[in-house]
Amino acid sequence: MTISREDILKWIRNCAAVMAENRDYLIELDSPIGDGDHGANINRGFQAVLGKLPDVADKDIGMIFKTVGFTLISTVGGASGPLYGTMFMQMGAVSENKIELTLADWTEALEAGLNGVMMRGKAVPGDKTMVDALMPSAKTLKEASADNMSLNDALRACARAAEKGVQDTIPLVARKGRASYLGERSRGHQDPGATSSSMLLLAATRTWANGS
Amino acid sequence: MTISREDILKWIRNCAAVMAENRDYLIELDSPIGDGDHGANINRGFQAVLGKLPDVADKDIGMIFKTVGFTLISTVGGASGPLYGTMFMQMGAVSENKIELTLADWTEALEAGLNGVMMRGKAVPGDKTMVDALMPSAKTLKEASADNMSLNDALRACARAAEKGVQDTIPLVARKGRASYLGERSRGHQDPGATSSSMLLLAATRTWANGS
Amino acid sequence: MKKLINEPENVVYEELRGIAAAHPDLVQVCFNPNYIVRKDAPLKGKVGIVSGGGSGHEPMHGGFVGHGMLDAACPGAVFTSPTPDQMLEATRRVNGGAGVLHIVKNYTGDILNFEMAADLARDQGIEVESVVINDDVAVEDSLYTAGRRGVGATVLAEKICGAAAENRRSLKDVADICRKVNDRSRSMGMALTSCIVPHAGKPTFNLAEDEMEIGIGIHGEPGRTRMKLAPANEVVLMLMAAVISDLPYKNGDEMLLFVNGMGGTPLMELYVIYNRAYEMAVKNGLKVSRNLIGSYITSLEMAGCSITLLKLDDELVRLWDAPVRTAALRWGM
Amino acid sequence: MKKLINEPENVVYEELRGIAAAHPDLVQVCFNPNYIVRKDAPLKGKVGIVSGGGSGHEPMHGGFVGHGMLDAACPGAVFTSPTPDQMLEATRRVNGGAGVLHIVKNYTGDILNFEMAADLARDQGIEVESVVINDDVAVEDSLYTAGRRGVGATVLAEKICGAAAENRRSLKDVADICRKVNDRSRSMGMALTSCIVPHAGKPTFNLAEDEMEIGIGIHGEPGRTRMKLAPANEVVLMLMAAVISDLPYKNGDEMLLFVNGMGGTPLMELYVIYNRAYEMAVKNGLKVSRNLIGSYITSLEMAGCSITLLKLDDELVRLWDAPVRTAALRWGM
Ligand SMILES: Nc1ncnc2c1ncn2[C@@H]1O[C@H](COP(=O)(O)OP(=O)(O)O)[C@@H](O)[C@H]1O
Ligand SMILES: Nc1ncnc2c1ncn2[C@@H]1O[C@H](COP(=O)(O)OP(=O)(O)O)[C@@H](O)[C@H]1O
Ligand SMILES: [Mg+2]
Ligand SMILES: [Mg+2]
Ligand SMILES: [Mg+2]
Ligand SMILES: [Mg+2]
Repeated sequence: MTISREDILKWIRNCAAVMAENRDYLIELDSPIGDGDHGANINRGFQAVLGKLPDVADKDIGMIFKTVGFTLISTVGGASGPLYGTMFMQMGAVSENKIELTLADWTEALEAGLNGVMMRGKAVPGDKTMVDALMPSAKTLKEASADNMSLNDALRACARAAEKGVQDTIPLVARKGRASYLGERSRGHQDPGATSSSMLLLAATRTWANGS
Repeated sequence: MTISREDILKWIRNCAAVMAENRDYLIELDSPIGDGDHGANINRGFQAVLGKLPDVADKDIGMIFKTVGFTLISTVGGASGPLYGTMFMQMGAVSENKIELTLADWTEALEAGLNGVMMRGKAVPGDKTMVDALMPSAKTLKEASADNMSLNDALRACARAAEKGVQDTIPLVARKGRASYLGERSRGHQDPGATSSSMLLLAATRTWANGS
Repeated sequence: MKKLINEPENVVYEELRGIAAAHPDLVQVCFNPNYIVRKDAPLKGKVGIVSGGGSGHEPMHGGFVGHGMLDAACPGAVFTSPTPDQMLEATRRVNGGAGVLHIVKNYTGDILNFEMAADLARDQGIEVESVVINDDVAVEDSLYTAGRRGVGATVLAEKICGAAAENRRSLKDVADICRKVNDRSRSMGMALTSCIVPHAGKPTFNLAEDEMEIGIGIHGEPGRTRMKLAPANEVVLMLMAAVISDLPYKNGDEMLLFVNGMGGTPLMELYVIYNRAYEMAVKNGLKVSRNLIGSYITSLEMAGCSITLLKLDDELVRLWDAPVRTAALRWGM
Repeated sequence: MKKLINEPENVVYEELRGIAAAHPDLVQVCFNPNYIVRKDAPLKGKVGIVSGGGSGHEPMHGGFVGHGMLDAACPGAVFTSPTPDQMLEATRRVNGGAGVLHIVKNYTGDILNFEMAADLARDQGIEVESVVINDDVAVEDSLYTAGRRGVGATVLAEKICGAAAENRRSLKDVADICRKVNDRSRSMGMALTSCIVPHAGKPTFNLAEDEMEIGIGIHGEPGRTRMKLAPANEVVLMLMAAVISDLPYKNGDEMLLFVNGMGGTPLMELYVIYNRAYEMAVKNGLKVSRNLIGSYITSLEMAGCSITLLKLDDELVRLWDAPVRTAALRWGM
């Protein structure tokens, strides 16, 4: 079972829908420990991505991811723009010339994306950032790949890992991003970037696990 | 029965007490149709007057009134400062060299004070200003004088007339002072300056009618 | 009451001490009676210009004392016009022998106190002219009432008259120019929120979350009408329509457009307002060749704005452009 | 939400149009990508200075574009750092051959986006130096976190570097001066109220009537601690004590004291704050020889203030005093 170019496009369109739906929720999460814009930022980015998709609908998946990344970089701003932008650019770099992805390809892409985020943002797990959702997801996928799990099961495990990562950010004291200014006061709040990351992964599961 | 210099000093001290007591009430009246400072203004003035009284305690009543007037002018500001200042200056002008006042003298003083206010402020009765309290009071005193009423009764009638004048400002549309900017919206509110005027006259009645 | 103050009764005093500490190169602050005076006053042969009014409108007037604008400013208590002894002392202090102009905003308190001060100064042999500013179209222009308030045009008149005085124009000339500025200016203001007079401790009026006041003055008074909150473009339409229809202008007239914040309005919003006001002026055939955007005549922390239009001519443009150096308005030096 | 705006998503666009209409003599406003650039850019042989950040901090940075200060400013969405394409275009546009300095406030978003832009600009052969401003003592200075925020010192650095660039100092020199300003500046801020991000529609945090936040940044974020409301003098004590104890200074040092309003604070209160801050500086043996008082780096309509101290030397004094002509800061020309 593989992920086709059509699946990828569908996923990205679903991401845009999920971000529009959760715009206000993400703003709310970003208010007590941030500046209340994460939902607006990421939604602005994905709406712009929607406008770019038709141009690349017949290109390879690498090109599609890079276009998403480039569009996010030039429309999101804030911390999450360059981070998600870099993530998709890196996912694109390892998906060059591919028009479908195996579970191993998707695992490699997500790992590359995570590494891009960490290289750019210099956050490590436990800093209370999107890394706390992305890292366990990538790890889970990798293990699933190694275990020859079905794509369906692997995606489900990955989404669960992301969701758990999000919950695990709650007790953390932030060391990176805007929440770090709050010191101890950042404890007890869920990280908005980790939340949006887990939404992206859940959207992938919903899109592909249903369709497969 | 006459009003002695001591009575005058006592009255003025009582005025200061009444203004301190009613500071917040007068601010409240000045808020919906003014700028919320009348109580602070007039209280600031009379507290300054208190400080000046010892210097003139042995001077004639004319001098005492002029000192009150001058002190109000230089400490109250706003519209009410020059108006009340002029009122006391004019009361002083007709009380020169007197060390006690008959009912006729007091009537003359109040009339002179009212004329000073009207000359300076150019308000006429019905404009919703302090004139609406002072004018009926002066008129009542004059009639009482003409009727040879007792000082006690005359003062009581005067205070009642002032109080009625205050109530009569409520339905008026202001044509002078800050309330005039509101046009029709000034209707239904009691004028703060008329209120403080009636407080001055009520204080006179309380001071002298009790003491006489 | 959320304010960065200590005791309400000390606000004006502490503010004046702050001004004295901040701008010793520009002004001297005198106490008892209180006034802020140009450091180099009196200037021999120059008309002195004195203004004043209640505090709470900062930077007006104290922030406008300096070269090319006011010679002295008299601050009263918050929203309370100053007393005649302040204006008298300031007038004596800035008289360089060419007389003194009093720029008076049309409020009963300001009028009466300045009137007394002018009488006293004249008694002391100082030539004094008074010009009353009354540019607020929100108020009916009537002989039988207190008439229109002085608002935004005051700032423009102070700048322009200051330049004329700096050019050593005569007292009569400077007063005539002041009247000209007033005649050719119209303003209207609005508020999104009330403000809290420190000694009162609570808002002067209460506005619901979805209401605004149109036609306010600068003392936190309620306006002519209360309305449902409207988008900025509709607010501009109301203010500009009132100003333009009252102002005697013709197609192609050159204008100064002044968008003023009431104290609690972010500059971002003032530019949004300016954007639409400028468009409307142009649409009405006006040529906006000068502007001023910022919080220059305020009502404490009130959120809101006012719009002033001044019809320019060559003389007014020259005087507007002339160098000015004050704490709040500065260019050309 | 009470704001003088139209649709929240159009605020920045309409504001930029307003700036374009208001200051055509000073700047040009470019759209898609958005940036504000000096009208006469590029200046041959002059180091170009570019800054930027989220909108909602006005007049920073757009109000500081002009002679003697910034060559270009890149405004992002409200409280959201701009995107690399904006900085790249601005950098290309102001490059007069002597290289371009990026003045970057230390926020993850600003850092990352400017970093990408600088990389792209270098790829295109433009020499770019970046200096990060991080003067906020409210935040712990740590290698393991995002570190201290850039706040008030940004305004001072932009003015001083602008003057140095105007003197045709080299890119290395201008960057060194920028680092010097940053090293010698410390700031701390506080809020009486939160603010409402237009697209969020409600306050970022809720403060009770008797509470304040100490140690805030400039994005409407809550601060380090929430406290009971205190009189101005106590607020100044907290801010000044934190700033002075962090700043390496000795008796007799010459200082610039910058009292900044957060957007909704009346000027009257800033002078009350200045009064006490000045007294405290003097009591601590500091010589306050320059100052800046006003709302220059703001958080929309937030009520509150910040205090910045910059330790001066002859070079910094000379550069501070040099002529500047921008919409928000102007003297000497
Ligand atoms: N250095 C970093 N590395 C990884 N993620 C980060 C970093 N800094 C911030 N983030 C993520 O970005 C999110 C905030 O994004 P957003 O609100 O859009 O940007 P900003 O903080 O500039 O307003 C945080 O919740 C966090 O997950
Ligand atoms: N022209 C006038 N003639 C008589 N009284 C006036 C006039 N204008 C105002 N007043 C009185 O002054 C009162 C307001 O005084 P105050 O609040 O102290 O001054 P201000 O209006 O300057 O704030 C009004 O309530 C009114 O009674
Ligand atoms: Mg954010
Ligand atoms: Mg009043
Ligand atoms: Mg008043
Ligand atoms: Mg942000």
